[in-house]
Amino acid sequence: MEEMQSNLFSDALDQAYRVRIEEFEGPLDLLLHLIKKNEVDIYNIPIAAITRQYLDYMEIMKELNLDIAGEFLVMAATLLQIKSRMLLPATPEEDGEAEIEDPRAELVRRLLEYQRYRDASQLLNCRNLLGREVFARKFDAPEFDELEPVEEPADVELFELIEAFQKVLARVSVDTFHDVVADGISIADRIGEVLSVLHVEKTVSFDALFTTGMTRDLLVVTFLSILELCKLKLIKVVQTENRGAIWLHLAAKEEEEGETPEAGDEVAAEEATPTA
Amino acid sequence: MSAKSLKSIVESILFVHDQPLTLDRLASILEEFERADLRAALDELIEEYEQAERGIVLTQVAGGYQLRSRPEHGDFVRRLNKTKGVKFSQSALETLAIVAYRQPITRAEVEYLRGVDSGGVMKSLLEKKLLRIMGKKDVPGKPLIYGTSREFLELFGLKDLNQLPTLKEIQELVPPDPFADQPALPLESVEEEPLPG
Amino acid sequence: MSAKSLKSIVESILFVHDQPLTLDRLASILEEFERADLRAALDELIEEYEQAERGIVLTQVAGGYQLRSRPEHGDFVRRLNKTKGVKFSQSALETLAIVAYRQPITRAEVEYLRGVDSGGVMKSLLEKKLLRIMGKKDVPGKPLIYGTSREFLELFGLKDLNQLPTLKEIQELVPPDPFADQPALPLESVEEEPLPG
Repeated sequence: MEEMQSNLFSDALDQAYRVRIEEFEGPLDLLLHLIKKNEVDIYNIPIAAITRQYLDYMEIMKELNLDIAGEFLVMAATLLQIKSRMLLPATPEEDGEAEIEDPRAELVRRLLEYQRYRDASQLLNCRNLLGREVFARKFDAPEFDELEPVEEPADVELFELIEAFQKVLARVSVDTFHDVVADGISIADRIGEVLSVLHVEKTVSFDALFTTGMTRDLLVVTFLSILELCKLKLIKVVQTENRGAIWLHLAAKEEEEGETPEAGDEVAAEEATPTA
Repeated sequence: MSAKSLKSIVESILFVHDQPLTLDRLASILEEFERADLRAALDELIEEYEQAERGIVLTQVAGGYQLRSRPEHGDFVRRLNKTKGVKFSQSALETLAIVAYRQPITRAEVEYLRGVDSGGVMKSLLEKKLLRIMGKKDVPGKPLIYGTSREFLELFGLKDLNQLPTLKEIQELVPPDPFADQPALPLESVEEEPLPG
Repeated sequence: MSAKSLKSIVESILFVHDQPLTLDRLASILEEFERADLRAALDELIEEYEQAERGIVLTQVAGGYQLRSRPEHGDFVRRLNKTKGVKFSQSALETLAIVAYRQPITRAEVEYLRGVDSGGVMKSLLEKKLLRIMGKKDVPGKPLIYGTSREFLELFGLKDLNQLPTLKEIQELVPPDPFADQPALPLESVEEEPLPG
């Protein structure tokens, strides 16, 4: 029974040892660990003992083929320097300074300060994190975008349209952007197509006009057509909510007069041609 | 309009607005109401949500008010999208803590305080928008100076930076510092280097 | 687990789940609870929300349960969309950054760099006084040239333009642009036009 216990104990130690070595964030972390392990006063660090243990750890790291960051080496040098200064007799300096600072003082200050931030970081981690313990509502669920606009949608600004198009480009696979020459569709043609879709569907989502498999040129032509239709005030581009889905529908004026949708198409196509 | 209705209206707006809502913004939306009444409504709502042990709490975060799910139910809510939630490495937390307390701060200062290279972790915290560049320090070499972002406050559920325990409070957890009278750490002399590419 | 806690958990889940939540889905998320208890909790919540004249109501919709803002407050809630706070869109920030680093710059040059039409966003930035017209470029067509304004420096808390991180520093900091490998949009051929409006 006793033997088993001691085995368990050494296994646990072994494991703790290994994990800890990899866990050290840096030399300050390692030093704090050594101070705690030895139960020594941080203000009166037995520098020789701590330095020896520090160097032992570096030896272990080397044996385990762990990369020893340069900072560990710098700290080792610092420790050795402090150790040698501690051995010097306490004689006044040449510049006549009455009090000589303890050679360990700066290191202790750094350790204390580091410890404070490490404690602060643990307190941060104990807070209720958004997305871990607490959740807020979010509105960008895809199903929500499918809903048709209801009551008083806001007009969409140009940059929002552009952003939407950037998302389209991101959504449509890059593989479909092969260097095939465009199927020759002009902006004027595409304007006509978009308008005929709108005459049937009344309301079309912006995304629906960009389908996977379209060539890059067609995507661009479609986008330019939408911009052109906006400029000609033939369509209205609206958004159901801030940052929500973008919808296109025929402009009110066009709808009232537009008993003959074909005429509207022609006007759009003609006016758009020079830009295309 | 009764106080009760106003509270109900404020609750509707908080519910629909998914970002923290500042009192200024609320006052501009509900311009026909007195600012004092709005504040009173918010205070009452905070208390009501707290008392009734509801599944929703009204918290003050990043300078505004936001409805959030009750922290104790995190385990259940996480099942909705099967995420484990954010997890920070020790180095990320340490760096965030140092920047939060010492901002504006340069990268070299962070590295001096941590004792290790921190370029990688700072870059990744910038990408996650938890840190932000505040400008350049007016010293030779013009190093960039960093601070925490609004997203940092939102993530950690902080009303503002003053809500963090002070370093003094944290210090009280550890024994007193006999060197406290000594000059501050020589951060100014630390050499600056650009972040690794 | 008391009935009160279960109700609170259900409320948390309803709050975070923005779609109507069916009893089936709820039962699959909270599998350790009895279906009858879940239904009871939902019924109680519906009643509580209704009685207290809250800003939020729990409604049965599309075969599920969903928290929604109180319909009577629609007029107030809709104002949320109209009074947007000071928040920059990605395109506005992009444009500002390009002008800040490349000034003096023409609109066509901005559009070439961004790859998209930028007339609207530049006009709106001019209106907000963040950009200013510096003169005309001495090339055919005499396009207007733009720069950033004093207000730009004020808004972003910059002492002067030198305080901006250099392009090289930025490159080292920000994540790679997913569009970087794609060719610019073929808008260069678009004729230089005066800004709309």
